[in-house]
Amino acid sequence: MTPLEELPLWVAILVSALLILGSGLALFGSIGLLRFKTFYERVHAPTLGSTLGLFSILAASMLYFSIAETRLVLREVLIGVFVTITTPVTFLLLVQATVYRDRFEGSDPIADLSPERRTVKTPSDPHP
Amino acid sequence: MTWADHLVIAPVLIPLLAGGAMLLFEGRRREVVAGINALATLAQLAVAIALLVMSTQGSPAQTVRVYRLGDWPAEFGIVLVADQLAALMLLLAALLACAALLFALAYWHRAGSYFHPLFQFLLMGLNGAFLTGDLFNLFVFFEVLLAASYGLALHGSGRARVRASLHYIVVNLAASSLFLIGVSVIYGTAGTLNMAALGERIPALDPSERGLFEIGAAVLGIAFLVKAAAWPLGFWLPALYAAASAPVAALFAIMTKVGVYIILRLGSITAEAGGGESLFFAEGWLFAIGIATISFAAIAMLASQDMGRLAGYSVLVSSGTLLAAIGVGGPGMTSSALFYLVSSTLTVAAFFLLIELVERGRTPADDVLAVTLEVYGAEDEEDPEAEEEVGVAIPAIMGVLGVAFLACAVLLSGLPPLSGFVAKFAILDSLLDQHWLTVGGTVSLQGWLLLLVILVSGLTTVIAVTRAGIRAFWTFTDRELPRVRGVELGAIALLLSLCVALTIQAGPVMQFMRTTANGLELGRPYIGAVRAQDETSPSQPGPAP
Amino acid sequence: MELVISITIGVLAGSGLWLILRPRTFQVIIGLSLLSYAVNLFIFGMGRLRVGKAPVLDSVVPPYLAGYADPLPQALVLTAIVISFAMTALFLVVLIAARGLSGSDHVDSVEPGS
Amino acid sequence: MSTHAILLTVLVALPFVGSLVTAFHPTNGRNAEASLAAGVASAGLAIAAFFSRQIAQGSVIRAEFEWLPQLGMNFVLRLDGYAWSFVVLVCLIGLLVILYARYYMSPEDPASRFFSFLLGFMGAMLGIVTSGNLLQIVFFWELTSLYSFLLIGYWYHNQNARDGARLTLTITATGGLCLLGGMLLLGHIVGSYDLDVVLRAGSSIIDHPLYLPTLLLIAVGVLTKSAQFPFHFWLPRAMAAPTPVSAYLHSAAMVKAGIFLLARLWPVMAAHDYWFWIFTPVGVTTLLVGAFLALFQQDLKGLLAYSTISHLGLITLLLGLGSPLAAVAAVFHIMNHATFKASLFMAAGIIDREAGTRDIRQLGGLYRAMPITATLAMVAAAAMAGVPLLNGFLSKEMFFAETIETHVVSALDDALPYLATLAGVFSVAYSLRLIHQVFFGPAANNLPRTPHDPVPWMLLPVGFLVLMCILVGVAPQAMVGGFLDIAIDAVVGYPTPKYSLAVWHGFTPAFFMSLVALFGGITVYTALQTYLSGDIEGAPILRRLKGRRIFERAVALLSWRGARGLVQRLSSNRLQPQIALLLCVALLAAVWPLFQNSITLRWPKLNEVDASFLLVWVVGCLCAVGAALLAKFHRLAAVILMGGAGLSTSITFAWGAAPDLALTQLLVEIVTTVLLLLGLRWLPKQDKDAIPPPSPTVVARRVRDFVIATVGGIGIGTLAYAVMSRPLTFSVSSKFLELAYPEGGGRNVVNVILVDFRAFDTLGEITVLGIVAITVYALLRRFRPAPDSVPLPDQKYFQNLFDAERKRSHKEPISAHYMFVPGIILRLLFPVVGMVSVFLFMRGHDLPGGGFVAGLTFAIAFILQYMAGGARWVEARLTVLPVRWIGFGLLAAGCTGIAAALFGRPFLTSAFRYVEIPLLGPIPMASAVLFDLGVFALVLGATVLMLIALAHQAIRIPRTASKAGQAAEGAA
Amino acid sequence: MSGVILSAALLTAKLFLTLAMAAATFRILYGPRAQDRVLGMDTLYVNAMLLLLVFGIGSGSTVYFEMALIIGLLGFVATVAMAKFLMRGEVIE
Amino acid sequence: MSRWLPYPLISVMLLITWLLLNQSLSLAHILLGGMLSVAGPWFLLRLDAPRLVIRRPLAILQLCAEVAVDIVRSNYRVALLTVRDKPGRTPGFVRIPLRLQSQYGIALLACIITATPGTSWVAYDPDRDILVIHVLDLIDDDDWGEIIKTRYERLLMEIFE
Ligand code: NA
Ligand code: NA
Repeated sequence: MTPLEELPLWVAILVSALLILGSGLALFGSIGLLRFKTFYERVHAPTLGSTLGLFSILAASMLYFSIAETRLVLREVLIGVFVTITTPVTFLLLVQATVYRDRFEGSDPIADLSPERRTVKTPSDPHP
Repeated sequence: MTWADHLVIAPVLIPLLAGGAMLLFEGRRREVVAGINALATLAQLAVAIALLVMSTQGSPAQTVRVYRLGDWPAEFGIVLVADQLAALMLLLAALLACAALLFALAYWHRAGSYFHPLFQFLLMGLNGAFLTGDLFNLFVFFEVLLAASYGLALHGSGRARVRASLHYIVVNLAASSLFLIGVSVIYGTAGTLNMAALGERIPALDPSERGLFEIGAAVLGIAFLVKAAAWPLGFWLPALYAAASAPVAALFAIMTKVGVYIILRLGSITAEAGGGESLFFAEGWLFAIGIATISFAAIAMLASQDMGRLAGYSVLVSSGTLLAAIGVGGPGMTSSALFYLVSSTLTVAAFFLLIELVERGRTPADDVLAVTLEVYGAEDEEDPEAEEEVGVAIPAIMGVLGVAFLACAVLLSGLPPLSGFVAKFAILDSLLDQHWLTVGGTVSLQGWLLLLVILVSGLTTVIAVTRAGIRAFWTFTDRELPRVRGVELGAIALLLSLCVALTIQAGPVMQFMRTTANGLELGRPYIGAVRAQDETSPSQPGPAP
Repeated sequence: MELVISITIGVLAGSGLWLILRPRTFQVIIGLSLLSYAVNLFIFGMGRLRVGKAPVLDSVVPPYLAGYADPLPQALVLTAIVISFAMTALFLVVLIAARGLSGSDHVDSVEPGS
Repeated sequence: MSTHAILLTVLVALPFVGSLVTAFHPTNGRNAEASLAAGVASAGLAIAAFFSRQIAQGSVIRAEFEWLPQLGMNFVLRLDGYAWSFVVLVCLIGLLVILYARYYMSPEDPASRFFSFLLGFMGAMLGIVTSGNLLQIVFFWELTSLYSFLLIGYWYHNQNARDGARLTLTITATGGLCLLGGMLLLGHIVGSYDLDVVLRAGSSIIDHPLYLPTLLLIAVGVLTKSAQFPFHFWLPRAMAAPTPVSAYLHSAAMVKAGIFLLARLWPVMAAHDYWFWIFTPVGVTTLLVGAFLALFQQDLKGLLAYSTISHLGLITLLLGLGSPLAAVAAVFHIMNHATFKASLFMAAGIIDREAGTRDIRQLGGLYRAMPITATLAMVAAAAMAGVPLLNGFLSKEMFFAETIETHVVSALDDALPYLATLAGVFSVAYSLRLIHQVFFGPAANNLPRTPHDPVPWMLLPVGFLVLMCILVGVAPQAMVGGFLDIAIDAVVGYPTPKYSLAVWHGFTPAFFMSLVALFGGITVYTALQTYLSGDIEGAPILRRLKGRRIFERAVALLSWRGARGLVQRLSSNRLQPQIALLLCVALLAAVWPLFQNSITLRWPKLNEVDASFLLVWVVGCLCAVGAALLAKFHRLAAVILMGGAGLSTSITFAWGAAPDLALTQLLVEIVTTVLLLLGLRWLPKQDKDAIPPPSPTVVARRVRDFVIATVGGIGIGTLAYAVMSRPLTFSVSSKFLELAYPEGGGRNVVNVILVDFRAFDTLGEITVLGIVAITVYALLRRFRPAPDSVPLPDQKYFQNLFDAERKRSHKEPISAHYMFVPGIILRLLFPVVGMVSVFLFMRGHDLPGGGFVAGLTFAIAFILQYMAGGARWVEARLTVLPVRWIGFGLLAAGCTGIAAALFGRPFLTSAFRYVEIPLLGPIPMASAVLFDLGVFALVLGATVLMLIALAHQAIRIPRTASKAGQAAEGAA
Repeated sequence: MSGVILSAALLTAKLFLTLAMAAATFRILYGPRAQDRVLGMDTLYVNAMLLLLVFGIGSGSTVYFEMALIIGLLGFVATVAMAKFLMRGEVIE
Repeated sequence: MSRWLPYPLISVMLLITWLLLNQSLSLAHILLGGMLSVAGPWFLLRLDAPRLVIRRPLAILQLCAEVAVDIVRSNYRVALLTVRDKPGRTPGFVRIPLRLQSQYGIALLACIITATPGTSWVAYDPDRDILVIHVLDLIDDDDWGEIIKTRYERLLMEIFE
């Protein structure tokens, strides 16, 4: 196990960059979660953290441990895979639930979709 | 180790394995499960008797048997300690269990699911709490017995039970939090959880640590007082016991005694460090709380119309009497308190069983929900038993029940000729003895207070119980005769005849209590035995073959 | 850091206590959970805080208390977590049973004023 | 053991044996039972006769049995002259009453119960008089109270009988308890409870500082038992008992127990002014009040009852005077009163039975109808009035003579002769009234029955007693001289005071007092005759002041309404106050040690604060406070926030070097959230707008709760800080670290503690989980939802409607369109999560993980399938037997522990070694792993059981509801 | 040098992630609707997982990996349950 | 084969998972992992999971590459939006008829769409094969439908069908 100080500089810089990129994306995502006006928009924000943000930090971790332990450390891949396949389950159900709830309250956001009308724009916040 | 050495663990293991084995049946084959339960209960009785006998033989050091779980030294492993007091409590629990089970087999075990495993788990919790020599392990066994008691209290469901249990659970969850806080502060200051080691560690604490330790001990003490249902922490008890099914309530009669037992045990272990005072209760508090509990319960008995509640409050009276007696302290008083503990527990249990039989003719069995809903895992299983009549109406039944009721009334109020009188007399006599020794031929205010409160509580018990008895037996409404099974009467007879035996054999029993109380003095034999384990046989490293 | 943890324990406990004093069973169950967090942290803290020295032995650090976090409170907390989990589940079921039987989610199974 | 001791024991034991035997007789065997009872009484008399010579010589017979030697309470029987005389009295009157009762009781009455109780009472009474131990007296004393209760309540279908029984028991039991207190003190003053020791104590008792409290306590016992003012009122109420009981218990025997004891303790306690000042005023008041009230009774038995009270007052007064001669008079009057009063009660019973009423106003001219009864009653009444040549006259004259003497210089003592004479006047008047209004005057014509003399057997006991009255009255010395000597010697000791048992003492002041009483009585009766025949109930002045009424009101007030009020103040059935109290008490307890010890808090090192973790905890605190605020109206938000707080806790654990904790906390968090959500389905909708604004009391309660919560939070936080900020100087944990690997075979010390060092905790902990799971299951089997939560949730109902219009219907939730994608992913996750679970299990011993975590993880794999496809879908495909898993887990963990015992090691001793396996190399094998497997199985089973038991309610309830609906339709 | 850079980066990353957690917490607190809170919770979990990974790098210890793994694999379960609850009113049908 | 190894591909993936979890290639782990990987899919069979067949394994790599690029690009775009929202941005729903039939394919598509910031899966109607997604910044009406169909659906169909 190599202590922090003895890592090669390039590794340190790379790891640091990945860490800052990843955590920065996560932060952006969470800020987006706060700032976007409607739920359907907010859903997009956290994916920053759960995709590229996550991958960056995983990469940082893999890199760091591979160098520090002088062997190939790949188990972080698992976290990436797990998150990538589980996130859709949450989001699908959550968005679907929101659609239902909106519909139940009389404002079906996708009611107007039809073979003729393939997009519906929702510029303003339906629930101020 | 010989097999006899393993007897100490048996009271915990038997119910554990029995409970586990019963679960393999998934609630089916009730006869088999009941059989396992009966065997396990009898086995526990046998073990308890054996331990009791063993605890009275040999030198004082030999009477305290220490069992090192996992073969780790007592200092950091968990030990079980079976001394006379523990053996006595084990025996009491086993006896109650026999009676409660006998009673339950007539009807109540069919009133809901998993009565038998829960019954055994409750015993496991009780036995573990009596035996363990480790504070945190005590917490675990408290939780075992509480969890099982929740299950048993809810046995049969119904609105009253659920409501009472809800209160019981919340109060006890809060108390468990206090328990954890207390235990962890004790660890955080003294660095050990072993009770015996604690007794030795306390004097080594610096003043500030000592202060923190005492805070932990005080918080822990409150948790015990909740278990003992002391005023003002025990209002959940009467409703719960009144709502619980009869055999469960009877078995619960010993639950408050667990709190009392622990207070006694820890008080004795820490007494030397505390300069003769229990560290868990600042001077006089335990006594004051006991007096308050008796007074409150005595008044409440007068105010209760329902027999179940009456019995519930009588539990509080007995709890309060014990707390006050322990608060007074001294070996004489302790031995009297132990006698009282045994007698009052048996009595209250008998009373709970009896009440159900007496009331059976009066109220339809509406407290048992008609079960028609099918359940998970079992196909549309209509509980056919729920409709079935219990027992037969015996013509002279009211007479038999009346005699039993009279016996209970006499026992509860401490009137002659049964053990209730002996117990009450013993406590008062010890009180005066102690005053004669310490104050020299006069009685302090404290003494007068206890005398007064005990006498008055006896009186209010007489008034309240007679009122209830007259209403039940002497008021003629065109009631149906209660349908009663022989085993149900047998269970009550067992408990009452134990009280009778206690009366007749009062001398030898009191002698036993004396030696038990002497063994508790300043916790020396207990601490000595546990510590001796570490010295004589250091941990044996290496694998077992 | 002890101060921060202590304040946290205090806030968790305070919130929990406030909730277990509330009249609705659901508030109580949330309160009990918060209280159990507070208590678990409390027990944990009784072994004193030690950052980054998990009691998982390695070949570098000799097995003394100076080198590792105190394992005993951790074991105690584990037990406490399990037990409080069980109790939360139990209380949940009791509260819905009470609600089912009485129609009310008040802790006394009776709506106040009725 | 000598023959005497055996016989003495038999004397006391025989009635109890008889009582038991009788109890098992058939209820209608009057003859057999009465014969048995009479046999017992006769045997008692025979034994007494056998002892008479020895007793007459002044010796004391003792029998001692060890009972409770530690407390100085042995079973001691002690027969001296005084006790002997009471034995004779009790047995003799008992025999006569039994004989009488055989004919008195109707065939419908359950005779076995009656005679059983009567014999029991006789035994208890004999027990009192032969007790050689103070506490034994109390013991039998309370027994007599109990039998009295049972006998008064014999005809319990009668409201009067029930009330009378209860009243009697209440008063006499109170007295008994006081007596117990008094005896305890007395025993401690003397240093022994043994009566012989007490009677030898000399003046040490009256010199003791606790003499007064002892005396007061004993006095209450004595005065209640002997129906002395102000406790007298139970006795008239006790007249609801069958007449033989009144004759025996309430005139001859039980009420004499108090006086018996007074005389018993007289030698060692009377020589003090307190004694005089307690018993004399009480005695004289009772004497007067009883006599006065007796005159105005309309019930024959009521008159006799008040007369009894009055006579008991007389005896108390005599004993209270403290002079030996007064004591002699008292003992003599005890015997005389028993004789004439018992016979009068029996006569009253005969009249009641024959005429069908006991109302003096309705009765009249019975002399013609029942001459023998009338004659006997007249003689007995004359004895009661103190007519010369009858026994009552003698003792009454002794009484008058004694009142004239000076005992304690005081106005009361001076007034005694006048008060005594006044009482005598009343006594004559009521006796006269009894005779005149019942037997003479115009014959009653509207009686319920036609009266005539009863069978001779019934008259025999009355006749015998009346004969005794006459014989003693005419030839006192010859008849009872010896008897009285024996009794008195034992009380007042040697030298026996000189007293004369002559019929004629000359024209003494006492004789004139008797004369005044006789003529005064005649005058008073003549004056009041018409008034008394009128429509009055009770005495003119005291009518309003009815002791019983006052007492009953007081008892009702105290014991019912007052008690209820008090209990409502002192306790609460509601949960919130209980919790508030608990918290306050706990806070108080925690603060208390601060007064004795100073605890210093160290100043925090703020520079050590890690900003990022500060933020984690800001998040945690926000979540906690948010949960506290939102739990009422936003339940889901509260669940989420609770999860947030849990996550923060979890991160703290991770940060504080407790990865196991963090992992466990996290998984528990997840499962708890799912559980709570499953439960939310059954809670009522909480509408914020429907709730009225809080009332001032609600606001006040919230303020209170806020204060408690704040103080509690600060308290716990401070305590935590105080402990954490100082070093842990000593800890057993160092041992765990040292031994974990070499002896426990694991590197993860926490896990080694859990499965080895403290595996017993873990065993208990998993048991808790198992118990809770089966409890949850059992309770949910009986689950009955509130009516408003039975229908489908709104959103589900609405969606199903919406989908039904547009989409293919689906049978299983798994094939619903919204589950199309999640369903496939969730199913794929099952083996993955299972594998991770195995992974966590395997590495637990060396790295974070272990059976518990693995079990929870695997349980979550199941939950996911349930969420994806619904309960029925999963159970059709996977065999889920959670209860068995729990059972297996417990057995596995338990048996692993037991295995050690086979090798002679204690339970749970673990074995650890490397096993060399070809190709695979050394594989670590620890028996603790097997234990952990049990943990795994149990946790898995318990978690799954709880979740699916809850989940099943949602599918069960609609089905049952629809079934019930079909049934209702079918019925219609 | 490496140590300085890495420490600074770790500190920044931790700060960013905890700030992100705080932001998610505000979303939970303010809602406005249940689904927003649930979304906040999911974000909170993801951020916590990232924090643990960063913490693992910082401490050089591998014991935090499991926790991150478990959040990654199972952190969604609570959220899914809530989504299901919001959608159907029942978590398990 | 199909009886003992109903889902060979999944078994392989599970084995890889096991080895990754344990960070080990020791024989013991391969054996143990192998056993678990064989046993796990039996449960899938019980749970009626559809068979997983991959026609063109190499297309997966292509897909991965494209998705990776998309993820990076959209991360950048959305990150900008979170800091400074574009004034004229119009979010909206898009209806996309799908030809893709494989359940795994659709699931993977869901993963991709979710993983790409800026698009999110809203609803899928298996009866009519219609997908609705939400787009954060709806630049052109037809753009998104085409992107999904050409970039992902085609590849997915190649892989799974
Ligand atoms: Na005088
Ligand atoms: Na997306």
